Amino acid sequence: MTAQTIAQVGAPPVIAFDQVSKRYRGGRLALDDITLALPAGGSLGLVGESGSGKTTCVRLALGLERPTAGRLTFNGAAYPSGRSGLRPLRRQIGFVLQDPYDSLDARMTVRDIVAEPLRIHRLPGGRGRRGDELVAELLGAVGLPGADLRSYPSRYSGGGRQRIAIARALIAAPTVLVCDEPTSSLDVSVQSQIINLLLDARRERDLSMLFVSHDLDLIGRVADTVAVMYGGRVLEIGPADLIRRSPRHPYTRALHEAVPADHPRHRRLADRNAAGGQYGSGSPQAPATDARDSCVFADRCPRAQDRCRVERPPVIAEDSLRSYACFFPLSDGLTGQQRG
Amino acid sequence: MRRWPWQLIAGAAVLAACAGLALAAPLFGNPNHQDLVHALGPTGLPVGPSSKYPLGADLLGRNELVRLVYGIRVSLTVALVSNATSIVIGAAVGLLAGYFRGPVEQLLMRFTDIGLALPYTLAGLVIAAVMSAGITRVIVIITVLFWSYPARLVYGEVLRLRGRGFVEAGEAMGSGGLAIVRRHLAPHVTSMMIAYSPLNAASAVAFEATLSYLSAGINPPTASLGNMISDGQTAISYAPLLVIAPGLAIMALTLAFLLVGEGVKAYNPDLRRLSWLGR
Amino acid sequence: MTREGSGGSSLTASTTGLAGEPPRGPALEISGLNVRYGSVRAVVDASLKVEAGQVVALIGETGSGKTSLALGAARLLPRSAAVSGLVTIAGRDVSGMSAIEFRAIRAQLVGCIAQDAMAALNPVVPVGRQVGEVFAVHAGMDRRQAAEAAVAALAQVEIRRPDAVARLYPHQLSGGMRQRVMIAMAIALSPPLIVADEPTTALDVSTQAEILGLVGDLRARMRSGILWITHDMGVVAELADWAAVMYAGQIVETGQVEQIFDAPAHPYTLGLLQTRRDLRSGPVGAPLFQIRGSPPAPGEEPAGCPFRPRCPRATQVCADVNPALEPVGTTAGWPGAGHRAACHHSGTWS
Amino acid sequence: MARALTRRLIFGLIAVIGVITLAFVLEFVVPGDPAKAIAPRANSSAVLANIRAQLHLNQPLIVQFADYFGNLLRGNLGTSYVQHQSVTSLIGPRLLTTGVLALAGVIAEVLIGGALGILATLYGRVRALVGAINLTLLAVPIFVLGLLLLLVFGFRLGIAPVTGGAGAAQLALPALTLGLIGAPWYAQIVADQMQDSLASSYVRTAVSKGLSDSYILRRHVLRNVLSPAVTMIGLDLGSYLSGVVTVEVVFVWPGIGLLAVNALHDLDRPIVMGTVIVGAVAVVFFNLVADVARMFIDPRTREEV
Repeated sequence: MTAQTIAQVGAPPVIAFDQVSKRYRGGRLALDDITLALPAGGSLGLVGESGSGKTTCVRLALGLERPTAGRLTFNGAAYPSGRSGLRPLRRQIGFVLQDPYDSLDARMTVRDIVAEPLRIHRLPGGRGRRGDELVAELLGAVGLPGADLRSYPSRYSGGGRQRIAIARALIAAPTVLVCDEPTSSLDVSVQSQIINLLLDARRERDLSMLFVSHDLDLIGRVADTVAVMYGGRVLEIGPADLIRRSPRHPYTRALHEAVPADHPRHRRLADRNAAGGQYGSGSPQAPATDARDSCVFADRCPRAQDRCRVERPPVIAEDSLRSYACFFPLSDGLTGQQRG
Repeated sequence: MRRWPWQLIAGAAVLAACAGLALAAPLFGNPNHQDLVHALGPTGLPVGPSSKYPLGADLLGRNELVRLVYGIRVSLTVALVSNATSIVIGAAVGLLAGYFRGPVEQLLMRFTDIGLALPYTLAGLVIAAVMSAGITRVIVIITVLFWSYPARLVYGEVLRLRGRGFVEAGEAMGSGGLAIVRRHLAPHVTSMMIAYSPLNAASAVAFEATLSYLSAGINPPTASLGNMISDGQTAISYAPLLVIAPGLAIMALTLAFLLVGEGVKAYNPDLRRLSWLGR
Repeated sequence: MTREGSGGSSLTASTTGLAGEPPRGPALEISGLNVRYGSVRAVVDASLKVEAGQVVALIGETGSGKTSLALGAARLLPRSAAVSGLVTIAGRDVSGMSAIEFRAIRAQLVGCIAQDAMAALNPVVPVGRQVGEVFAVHAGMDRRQAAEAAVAALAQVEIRRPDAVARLYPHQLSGGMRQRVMIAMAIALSPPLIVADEPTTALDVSTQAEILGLVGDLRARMRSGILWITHDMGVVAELADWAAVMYAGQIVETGQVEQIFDAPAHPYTLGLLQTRRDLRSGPVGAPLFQIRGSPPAPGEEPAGCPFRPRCPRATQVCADVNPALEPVGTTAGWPGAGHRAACHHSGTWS
Repeated sequence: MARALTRRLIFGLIAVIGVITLAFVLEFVVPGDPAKAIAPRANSSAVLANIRAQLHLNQPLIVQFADYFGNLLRGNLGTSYVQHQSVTSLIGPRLLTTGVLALAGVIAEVLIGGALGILATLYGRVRALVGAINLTLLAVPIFVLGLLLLLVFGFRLGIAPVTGGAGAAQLALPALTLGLIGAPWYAQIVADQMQDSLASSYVRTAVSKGLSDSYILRRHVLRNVLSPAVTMIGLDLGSYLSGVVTVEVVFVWPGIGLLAVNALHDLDRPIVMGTVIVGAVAVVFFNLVADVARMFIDPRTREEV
């Protein structure tokens, strides 16, 4: 089964979205009735393309945004409002953001950056030598042994900066790790090193993890449960390997089929028929997210029928692990792709 | 430490010299002392440059050099004080408006709009009419007119910073509002103001001189580079030094501030420009 | 160049090519190319060939010099870059030409597709006109004809309602649409060589699939050689006939795509392949395969083989001698395949 | 787009009202008795009291302000204390004279500054020289430059007239003064924008299309440089139209600035108020004009909320 430890099976989910919607001031509906749960000790992956709403989920989880509808809970209790109310909750959440060049303050030394959570929550080590040791020890743990504490981020590569961000995320001993595309701006070889750091941290410190990415393969390696998002909605949730091998929602399969092959022999994108204009990105604008009562993927779905355009598919729970929102789901028979 | 850029050194040197002169002003003598016997020639015209009057005398027989030194002292004082006040007020308004959105922001920014809409020199004259001549008047005028531009600059910068990852990270770590302002916003705003203030000081020197020239700043008999020029204007054809000397002094002081500004900009190396064409 | 029948209908109404000569020789041939930025050597003595109608993938990570090589060949590097070495496009020695001389025929010789189409398109000029100006300047068309040719070019890259899209500005288009405009611009005069600098890296996976499909389709119709820069081995598998792997400014392996995937002869190539395979098929939560260490910083040139610090089988010779690009034993490779690698132990990897 | 413009218009109106209130309050703190300004020779206090009553000067400030604002809305700026003519009739023609100078000044600064900026960007050898010119022009106060030009071209060479007046010949020197004072700002903007544009990816694309340098400069670089320059032009036109006081005083150019300066000396409150209001309206108006112009030049600004 998943890596969920026995002790936590009955515990409330660490972070739970209950019919959450988010509409930004400009009228854009970023999230439309999302229900998701990060189980205690477990790991949840959100996968989707740009504009799917996955980053908005991260911003809600970090308390940077408030939902316009629905409820967000942390360990069962509702998210408090206001900075002081959120402070105890935020101490338990460590996070790693996407752009290593943007998430570190260029004017602060590496020591101050990593130790900032200690100073915010007035934990021992905020200042002085005790802090230096803590920071140095943590930097060693993330692959920067002997780093100059007084140096500035500008001296480090993208990978180096992401390691500093991980050290900062771990220093206040959080219980949850939230990662928003932590490696999407890094080279593939550097990505493996950073992901392994995150997986080690999760295992050694028994952290629950919310991991967001547009990379299907990466999500499948990092998260026990995967939620596929599109146009601000969750189209399918399930264990990582089932989502990959036998998807229920046509969009999930389309995503998998769009991933380039493993070997020239299994080449299929470059010869037109397999992916011939299937997604019709020839049409100018992004998917309409305000399609209230219809399936949001209807206008691009190869299996779409009239019903999909007039009625919103409810979320159907196939069993305790899998659910999807589609009137004409794929059955197991159709493997749909030749895997390399 | 990186080598100091030449502009910074040159500018700072000139400023130091002016400051030295300003402090040593009393040693040069009394700027208002009139020596009608020696300073004015038989026809009543001011005597030209000589050992006793290195820059000649002005129309009232006073030593032009002594008045020049006092003029520099006034300009430097005004520049430094009004630069500080206008930038502190402007930065504070910009920082508060940028961080505490909503009613506070609208109120402060509408005041900034008023400041920016004021007809520049005219408003200075109107305020001048309300206050008695002197250094305080000039400092008040410059502060009232100069704070709105840095406020707009800082407001824009704070809005950009709020969207940046490290500010949102600060908040997501649980940092309080004021802690974010103190730890993340203030340092960036400060370094921006350090780079802006030499330009602001240079404009202050020029504007003080302009106000005094329009007799809306520091009026005679107190020596100010501006009113020395307006006094000397009538003698422009036969004693041009009475206009050229204060004019050059103003330029030297302003140029010094500008060079310091260029030096500060050159000191933190932004990206060198690549170009695909051009010689 | 006037196009013979060759099945593919000529893409645009009339293209007056290079005084009527049919394309001769390979689309691109580079030998001994060096690119230097001040003291930093970005490309060291690189040689590469792209046959007509062939897609050559230039693989490498940040700082490997792949972009400097490709843009150096197309003479698109900033003036601060010192470029030397022989470059011939469609049989014409381009590196010998003066800037003015090259500029006159460059659009007919090489089309370029940039990575970030948003930045590579002028934000204040409608996309139609940016495509049309190639025709106006080089194909001797007037304003109206150029506009029509531009709309036709946009249609070629499967943009629906190309006439409406032609009037839009870059920021009004989606990522996929902008990239199609870039492609339309690059193939406007059906040049013998296309240089594409990671054109799908910034796109979503489904948009990337469409662009790869589109390029595959265009490739079949046009006889151009394509030099495709990427760091994604999946894109190489999908599109390339031939591949060249770059590390620290040097080409460390080159060969037919099947050979590279079946029998990689350089540890770095093997590392990239294993990283991707493990990512796609390893168990949930297990550590990912990783190439240990990190690439040398720009300007830092370690003695011997640049990959030595990260190589699991480095020996003394690797520390002393920087291996040259040598043919890999014909037994392991395909007959007469030209599979070459710069590694003292190239035969031991697959 | 309309929403963004109406928002800017409302903010502009608020700013103008703010300026009016500020000027009104300042005017009333001015020492000195306006009644004396109207009838300087009248010696009996009765006559002065009568004048004050006539002008409602003894009513509380708020009432006078409401009264003034009411007239303002009806376009009546009141009557000059000294010249006993309506403020509008006095300011009107002067506005035109200042307008001509403002326009000439802006054209001069755009041409000189633009040329300096383009030279500095394209010709490396000239860059240091242009930098020095910019610094020098920034360092010289406006009236010093004016006097220098007057000294050289007026007195010494006798080319330009030294007497005041608003003829074409008299326009040259003040316009040149404004042009030289503003030039460094434009040189800086043009140089920065051009360097960004020349280093941009879309210029590299243009080069890859085999377009000539001049074609690229004209069709690709210029439009990207225009947008920030237009904003600057809007700012300058607005502030110059409120009377380029200093230049008008130095060259005795009969514009609003000169009118305002004299009015201040004569404590002629309505005129001063009138010029301040015209100034504020000009600043707000031309900022809006610049915004609209920018929307035509740079389509991205159209959607900006």
